[in-house]
Amino acid sequence: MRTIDDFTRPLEYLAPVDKHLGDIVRAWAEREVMPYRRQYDEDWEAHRLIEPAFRSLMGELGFQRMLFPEDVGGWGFGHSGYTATIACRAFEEIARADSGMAVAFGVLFWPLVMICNEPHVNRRLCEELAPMFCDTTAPCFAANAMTEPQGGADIENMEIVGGSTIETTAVLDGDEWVINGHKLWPTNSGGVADLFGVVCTTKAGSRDLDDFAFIFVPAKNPGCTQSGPYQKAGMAADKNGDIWFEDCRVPSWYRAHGPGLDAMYFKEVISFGNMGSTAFVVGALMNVYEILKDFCTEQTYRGKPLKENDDIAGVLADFARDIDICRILAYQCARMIDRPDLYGERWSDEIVAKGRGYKYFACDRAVEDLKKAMNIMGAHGSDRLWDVEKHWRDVKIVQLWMGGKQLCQMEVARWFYECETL
Amino acid sequence: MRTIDDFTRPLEYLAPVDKHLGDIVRAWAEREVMPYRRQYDEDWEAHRLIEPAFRSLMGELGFQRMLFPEDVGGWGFGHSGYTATIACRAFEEIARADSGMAVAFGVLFWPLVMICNEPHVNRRLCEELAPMFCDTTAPCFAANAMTEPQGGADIENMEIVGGSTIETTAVLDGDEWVINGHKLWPTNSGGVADLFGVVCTTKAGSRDLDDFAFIFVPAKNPGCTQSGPYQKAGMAADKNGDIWFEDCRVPSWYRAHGPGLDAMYFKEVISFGNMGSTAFVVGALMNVYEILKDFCTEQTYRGKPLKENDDIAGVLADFARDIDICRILAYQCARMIDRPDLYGERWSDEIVAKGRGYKYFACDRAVEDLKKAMNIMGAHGSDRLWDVEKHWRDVKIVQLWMGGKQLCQMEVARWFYECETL
Amino acid sequence: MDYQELFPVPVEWLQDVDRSMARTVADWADAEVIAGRLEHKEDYDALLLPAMRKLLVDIGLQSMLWPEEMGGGGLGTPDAAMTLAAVIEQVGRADSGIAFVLANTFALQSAFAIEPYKNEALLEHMAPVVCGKDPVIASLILPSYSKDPDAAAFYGLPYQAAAKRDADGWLLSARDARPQCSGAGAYAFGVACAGESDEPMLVLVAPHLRGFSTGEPFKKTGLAASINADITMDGVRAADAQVLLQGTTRMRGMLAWYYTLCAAACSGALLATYDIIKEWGDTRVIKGKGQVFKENPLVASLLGEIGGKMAMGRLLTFNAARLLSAPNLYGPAGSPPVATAATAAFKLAARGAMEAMDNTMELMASAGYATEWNLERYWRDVKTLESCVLPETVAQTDLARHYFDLKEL
Amino acid sequence: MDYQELFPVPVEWLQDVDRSMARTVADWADAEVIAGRLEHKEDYDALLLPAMRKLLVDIGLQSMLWPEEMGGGGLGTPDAAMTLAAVIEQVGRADSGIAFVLANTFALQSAFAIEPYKNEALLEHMAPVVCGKDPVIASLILPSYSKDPDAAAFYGLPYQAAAKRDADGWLLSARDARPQCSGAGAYAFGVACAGESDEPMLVLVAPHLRGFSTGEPFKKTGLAASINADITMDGVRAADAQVLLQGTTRMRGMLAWYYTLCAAACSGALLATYDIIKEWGDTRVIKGKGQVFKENPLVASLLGEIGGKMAMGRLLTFNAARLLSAPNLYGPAGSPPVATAATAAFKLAARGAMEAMDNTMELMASAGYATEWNLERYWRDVKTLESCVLPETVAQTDLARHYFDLKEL
Repeated sequence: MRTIDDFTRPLEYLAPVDKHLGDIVRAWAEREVMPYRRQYDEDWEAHRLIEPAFRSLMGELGFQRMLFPEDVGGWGFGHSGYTATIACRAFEEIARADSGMAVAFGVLFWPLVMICNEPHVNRRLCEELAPMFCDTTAPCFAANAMTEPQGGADIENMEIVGGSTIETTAVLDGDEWVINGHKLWPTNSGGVADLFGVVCTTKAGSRDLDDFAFIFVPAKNPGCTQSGPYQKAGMAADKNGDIWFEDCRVPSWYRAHGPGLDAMYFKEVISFGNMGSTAFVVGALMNVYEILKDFCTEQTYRGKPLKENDDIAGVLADFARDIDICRILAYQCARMIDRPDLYGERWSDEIVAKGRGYKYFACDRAVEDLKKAMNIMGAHGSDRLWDVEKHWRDVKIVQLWMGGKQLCQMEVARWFYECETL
Repeated sequence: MRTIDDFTRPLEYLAPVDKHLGDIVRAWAEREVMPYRRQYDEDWEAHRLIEPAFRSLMGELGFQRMLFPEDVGGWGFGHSGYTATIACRAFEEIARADSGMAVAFGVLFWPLVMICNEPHVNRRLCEELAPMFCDTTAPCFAANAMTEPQGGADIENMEIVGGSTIETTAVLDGDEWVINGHKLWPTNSGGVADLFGVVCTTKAGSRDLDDFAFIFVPAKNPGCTQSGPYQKAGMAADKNGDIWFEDCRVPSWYRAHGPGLDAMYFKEVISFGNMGSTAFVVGALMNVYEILKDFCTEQTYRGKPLKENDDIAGVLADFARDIDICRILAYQCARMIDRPDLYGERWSDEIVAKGRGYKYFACDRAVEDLKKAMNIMGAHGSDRLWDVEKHWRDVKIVQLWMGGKQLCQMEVARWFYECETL
Repeated sequence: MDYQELFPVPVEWLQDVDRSMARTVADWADAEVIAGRLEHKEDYDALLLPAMRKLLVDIGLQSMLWPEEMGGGGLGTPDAAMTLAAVIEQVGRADSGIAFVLANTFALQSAFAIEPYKNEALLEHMAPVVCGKDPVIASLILPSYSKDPDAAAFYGLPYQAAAKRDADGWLLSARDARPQCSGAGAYAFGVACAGESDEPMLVLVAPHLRGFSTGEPFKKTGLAASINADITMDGVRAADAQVLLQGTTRMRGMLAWYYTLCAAACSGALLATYDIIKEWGDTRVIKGKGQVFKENPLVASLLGEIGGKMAMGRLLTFNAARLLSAPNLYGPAGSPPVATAATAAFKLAARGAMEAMDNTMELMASAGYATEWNLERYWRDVKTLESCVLPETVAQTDLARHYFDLKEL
Repeated sequence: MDYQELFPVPVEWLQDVDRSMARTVADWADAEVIAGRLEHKEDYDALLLPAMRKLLVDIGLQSMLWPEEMGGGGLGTPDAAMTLAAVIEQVGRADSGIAFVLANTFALQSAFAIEPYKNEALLEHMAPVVCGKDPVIASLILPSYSKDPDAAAFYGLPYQAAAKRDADGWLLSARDARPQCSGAGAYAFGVACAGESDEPMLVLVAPHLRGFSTGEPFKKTGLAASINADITMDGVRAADAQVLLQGTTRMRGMLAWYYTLCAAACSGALLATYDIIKEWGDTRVIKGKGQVFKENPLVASLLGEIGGKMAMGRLLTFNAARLLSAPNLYGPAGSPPVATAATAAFKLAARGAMEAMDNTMELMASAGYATEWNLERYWRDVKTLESCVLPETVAQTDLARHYFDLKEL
C-alpha cells in the first residue's frame, strides 16, 4: 500500500532529526488540524479554531524556537547545516494539513533568518528577541513588512529598482530609528504578528543598496498599527492586512546588520521563501494524492473504479509524477541553501534565481494538477467534503505571493542570460 | 558569463571521474560532431559523416568498453557504483551535439546492462562478447530487438500482458536456441548493429514470466537479417529497421540469465532507458540554451536585444528553469540506479515507475520548450542554420520511443495508485 | 463596454430581440449585481436572491419561452438559443452562479418548451407558476460517478436515480443524488434515469412530491447563487406526463442546450474578468519607472493571451448557439455533430476561461485573490462549473465518440 | 470524408461557388498529391511542382481574383475570403507547404485585386502572366528581427527592407532579407517597408529588377513546396504604381488576409492528421487483448482532445474569413476588431494544430515520426508556419494592443 512517504526524497540530504521531527509534526497535524480544517474558511477573521492549533505546534511543542541559538533558548537549527532541509520537511507536513498554516508558520521565521542563521548571527538581537519566542508556550508570530501600496512586489525586484521604490523611511534620531510608512499584505499581519521585520530605506528614492534597511519593530510599539485581515479566496490561517508606521521608534541596533549587509542578507530571506513555497506546494499535493487515491478507488465509471479507467489513470499518473518531481526539487533547493560550501552563498544571485525557478515551477504544476484533480472528481471536485478544492484555493496564493510568477521569470532570465535592463 | 555548466547538478552524486570523462566527451563532440551535424539529415542512410565520429568516440577513445569488467578488457563501470551517473554525463554531452548519436551510443549498452552490471554479471557471456567491443578500434554497436509489428511497445507493458504478446520464439534444440520472429524499430538496427539482445518467449502466448527470454544474437549469424533504415523526421544518427530471425541458432548459454531472471533484470534495461532519455533531453536543451542566448543577444526587437524584452525574457526564463529542473532529475534518476542500497533494486517496480515519470516529464517539457524556442526565433526558428529545429525534431523521438507517453503514465499510475487492470 | 467591438462574433446571427434582451440584462447586471457586490459580496439574501427575482420575474426571463397567450414571452423556437446565449453571457458577467442556475433552468425548459418538442399540456400546467410572481428555478440531476459498478449508466456514467415502471407510471428512487445546482431551492428537477429498454429519459420531479427529501445544504467552492443539497427519493411517483424526453438523441439534445448555456456563463465570467483586469492594467504602475502595467511587454503578452481566450470563448459559445438555433441547416440539437459541437464549446470555453482567469490572477497577484477585487468569485464559480457540469474525461470521450466513431466507450 | 459533418462550421457562410471550388480542390488533393506521396515523398520536381501547376494553372486558382474579361475567375470581391478559406483548407490537407505558398500569393493579391482596392492598371498589367500557362506564386517580405536596433519598425518589429524616395519613385534596399516563402521561385514579392512619414507600405518587386539578387536556397524544417532563399536588394527601383498599399490600416488588412489563409493551411493539415490517425485508431490493436486502439479510454481521451482542436481550428479559420468577407457588417479587413480576429485565428489555430499533431504523434509513437506514415511532414510544415508567419510574442502584443488599448507597444 503506497503512501505519501513513497514519494522520492534525496536520502543523502536528510537531517538526522528528519524522522523524529517529521513524525511529531505529522501527528500534530493529523490530531489538531485535519479534523477541523474544513471549518477554517469561516474562521478567517476570528481564528477561534486556528489559534489553538498554532499554540500547540509553535508554543507548546516549541517549534517557534527552532532557529534561535541554543544558549538563548532556541533549538539552534540556524547553525545546523540542515536548517532548510528540516524546515522543508516541517513545511510539507503542515501544508499537507493546511497550507495557509504552513505559510503562517514559515513566515514566522522569515525575519529571524536575517539574524539567527550562520554565518551572520546577530547575537545582540537574538538575545533581545529570543524571549518573545522561547520563553513562552503562547504562539508568537513574526512577519516581513515588505510590499507597499503602489507597485506591489516591486520591492523584491531589487536588481532593477535597487530599493528606489521603497517609500517606508527610517531616519536615525539619536540612537533610535524613526520609521514612517505604509505596508500591506504580509503573511501574519492583520493583527497576528508580534514582531515585524520592516523593509525600509534610509534615504527615500535612493538606488544605493547601502540605504536599504531591514529593521525589527515589535508590533506593540507605539506608532505601529495593523488593520484587520482581508477576506480572501482561501488560506484562512494566513491573515493579511495593512500596517502603518507613524513615527514608530526602535533602538538603532534593531537594524539587522547595516548598510549593504541588510540588502545582501535579505536575499537569503528570498531563498528561504522559495524553498518554503516549494515545500508548501508539495505538502498540499501529497494530501490530495491521498484523497484522490481514495476517491478513485471508491467511485466507479464504466463499471470500474475510476483509477482502473486508463484515461483517468493517465491524469492520476501525471499528478503523482509531479509530486515526485516537486519533492525532489524542494529538497534539492533546501540542500543548496544548507550547503554553501558546495553550492555557493544562499544569498547569492544564483541561489535566489534558481530557487525562484523551482518555486514558480512547483506552483504552476500544482495549480494545473489541482485543476485536473477537481475535474476528475466531477460533482465532488468543488464540494468541501473532499478538501481538494480547499488545497486548490490555497495553493493558488502560494503561486501569487512573493511577487508572483513574472518576477520569478525576470530573475531567472537575468541570471541565466545576463539580461541587464529587465 | 553563464554557460551550460551553471545548470544545477546534485554535486554529492557525481562520480570521481565525472570531470575527466566529461571533458573528453565534450572536446570530442565539439571537434567531431558539432561542425558537421547540420549535414547529418542527408547522411541518414549512408552515415558517411556520422560513422567516423562514432569510430572516434566508441572505438578509438574506447567508450564502447565502459561497461565490461576490467579483466575482459573493459573499463569496469558495471561495478563502479557510478554506472548511471557517469552514463548520464556522457549522454548529456553527446546529446548536446546530437541526440540521435547519444541514443545510438546509449543503446549500445542496453543489452550489455543485462550481463555486465553488478550484482548479475554473466561472466561467461562477458568473456564471450567482450572482444567484439574491447579488442577493436572500430565502433561496435548493439541493439535490443524488442518491438514487434502488431502492438508496438506492448512488449514493454509487462505488467499487463506478461510477455504474452511476444511472437518471437526461442526453442531449445540440443544446446542451441532456435529463434524465429520479426522485430522492428530498435535503435541501431537498419544494418548497424553487430549484436542483438532479443526479447523472445520460450512458449508462445504464455503469461508466465519464466518463459520470457533475453537471448544474445550476433548480427552476422545465419538466419538473422536486417532491412535498411527507415526514413524519419530526424535523428539521422539513429538507424531503425526491420530484423528477421529465421531459424537463427545461438548457443544455449547466450540466454542472459534464465527463467524469471531475464524478465526481472530486463526491467533494469528500462531503468537505464529512462535515465538515458532524460539525459538526452537535457543535453539537447543545454545546447539550445547556448544558441538562444546568442540569438536573443544579437537580434533586436523594439530597439533592444530580444532578451531585454520582458515578454521574450519570460520564455527564456521558462526554458532555463526547465533545463535546471530536468538536469536535477536526470542525476537523481541516475543516483537511484547507482545506489540500490539506499533506493532499492534498479529493476524494482518503484525505480522503473519513477524513472518512467522523469522520462516522460523531461520529454514533454523539452518538446514544449523547443516549440516555444522556435516561436521566439521567428523566421529563423525553422532554418537549419541555428540547429534549434534539429534538436526539436530529434527530441520528439526521445519522447516517442520506449512505448511513448501513455505507457509511462500507466506504469506510474500502477505503482502509485496500485491499479490492477490497466 | 462594447464587447462586440472588442471580441467580435458574427452579429448576423443575432436578431433585434436578442440584442434588446441582452441590453436589458446588461443594465440589470450593472445596476442590480455589480453595483452591490462590494458591499454585499456574495450574500444570497441581500444581493443574489433579489437580483434573481428582478431578472426572472420583473424582467420576465423565466417565462420567456412560454407562449404569449399563457403570459410568457412567446420565444419558444430554436432561435431562443441565440437569445439565451446573449442573455446568459450578460448574466454571467454579473454573477456566474446566477448564470449557471439559468443554464439549468433553460436546459430543462428546452426539453418541453421549444419547438418541435413543445408540450402544450405541461406548459399550460406550469404557466401559472412560471408566469407568476415568484422566481422559479430548475435543476438537473445528471449521471455521475457511483460506488455501484453495476448501476445503469449513460455512456458508462451511472445515473444517480433509478426508475421502476408500474401501471401508473414510474417510481423514482435515488440516494443522496447530487443536483447540478440549487438542491435546496429549485422548484423542479429534471432527473436523468434509464427508462424502458434502458433508454435514457428525463423526468420532471418537484420537491413537494411524497418520498422526496432534501439533505442539508453543503459547502462548496463557488456558485453562491446556488444553495445546493443532495436529494433522496424513496419511490417518488412520476406520471408519464412528467417524462420530458426519452431516447439518447433527445437526451443529448437537452444536454447540448445545457452545455451551450454553460459555455455562455463562462463567457460572461470572462467579460467580467476583462473589465477587472482592464482597469488594473490601465491604472497600475510598476518597475518604479512609471511604466503603466499593461505597457510592460511581459504583461502585454499575457494580456494578449487572456484576450485571445476571451475571444475564443465567445466564438465557441455563439457558434454552438447558432447550430442549435437553425436545425433546418444543421440538424436537431441531439444529432452528433451539433451535440458534439456543444460539448466542445463548453469544455474548451471552460478550460480557456480558467486559463485566462488564472493568468489574470497571476497579473494581479494577491489582489486577484482578495475578495475586494471581485475576481476570485468568478474564478471559483467557473472552476465549479468546469468540474461539475461534465467531468473532463467524460467530455473527451464524448468528443472522441463522434469524431472517431467509437463503438465501445 | 465529410469534414463538415464531423467538425461543423456554419455552412450558411459558404456559397455554392465556395463549395464547388472546395470540392474540385479536394479531388485535386487526393489525385495529385495524396496518391503520390508514398512514392515521391516530398519531392519538389516529381510531385509538388506538377501538382502546383495543375492547381494554379489548369484549375485556374492563381487567376481566380482577376476579372473575367482579363481571363480570370471574376471573384475579386471580399467574398473571396470564404472561397479561399475553403480552398486553402483542402490544399493544406494535401500539402501544407503548398497551402502556405498560396496564402502568400493570395495575401499579396488581396492588396490590389479585391474590392474596394482593385487596381485595374496593375491587374491589366499582370493579367497575361497570371492568366497564362505558368504557375505564378508570390511571397511576402515582412518585418522581422534585426541586428540593427535603430532600424525602422512596424510596431517594434524591424522592416527587412528600407525605401528611399526620389523623383522617380522609390529605391529599395535590403540585405539578406528572409521572404516568408519561395525566395528562389516567386514571381513577385510584396516587400513591407516604411514609406512617407514612416507610414508602412507594401511594394511589389519582381526578381528580374536590377539590383535584386537571390541567395542560395537554404535548408529548413519543412515546407518542401517553398524553395526559400534570402533576398538582397541594392537600390531596386520601384515606381509609385508598384506601391500596393500605404498606411497601417491597409497593411493590417493585408496581414488579416494572410493570417486567415495561414490559419486555413493549418486547418487543412489537421484534416490530413485526422485521416491518418483515424485509420490508425480503427485498425491498430493493443494490450494483447484485442482492444481496438481507439477504444482504449486513454487513447479515446486524447482523440477527443485532438478532435476538439480540429473543430476549433476550423471554426477560427472560417469565422475570421467570414469577418473579412462582409466588411459591410464587420468593417474593413484592417480595422482593429477584424485584423485582431485574424491574428487570433492564426495564432490559436497554429498552436492548436501543433498540440493536436504532437498528441497524434504520441499516439502513433515511432510511426508518427516515420516518413512512411505521412504525418511528420505536416508536423514540420505547421511548426514552420507557426514560427515564421508571426513570432508568438509579436502576436500576443498585437492582440493585447487591441483588446487592452496599448499605447506604447
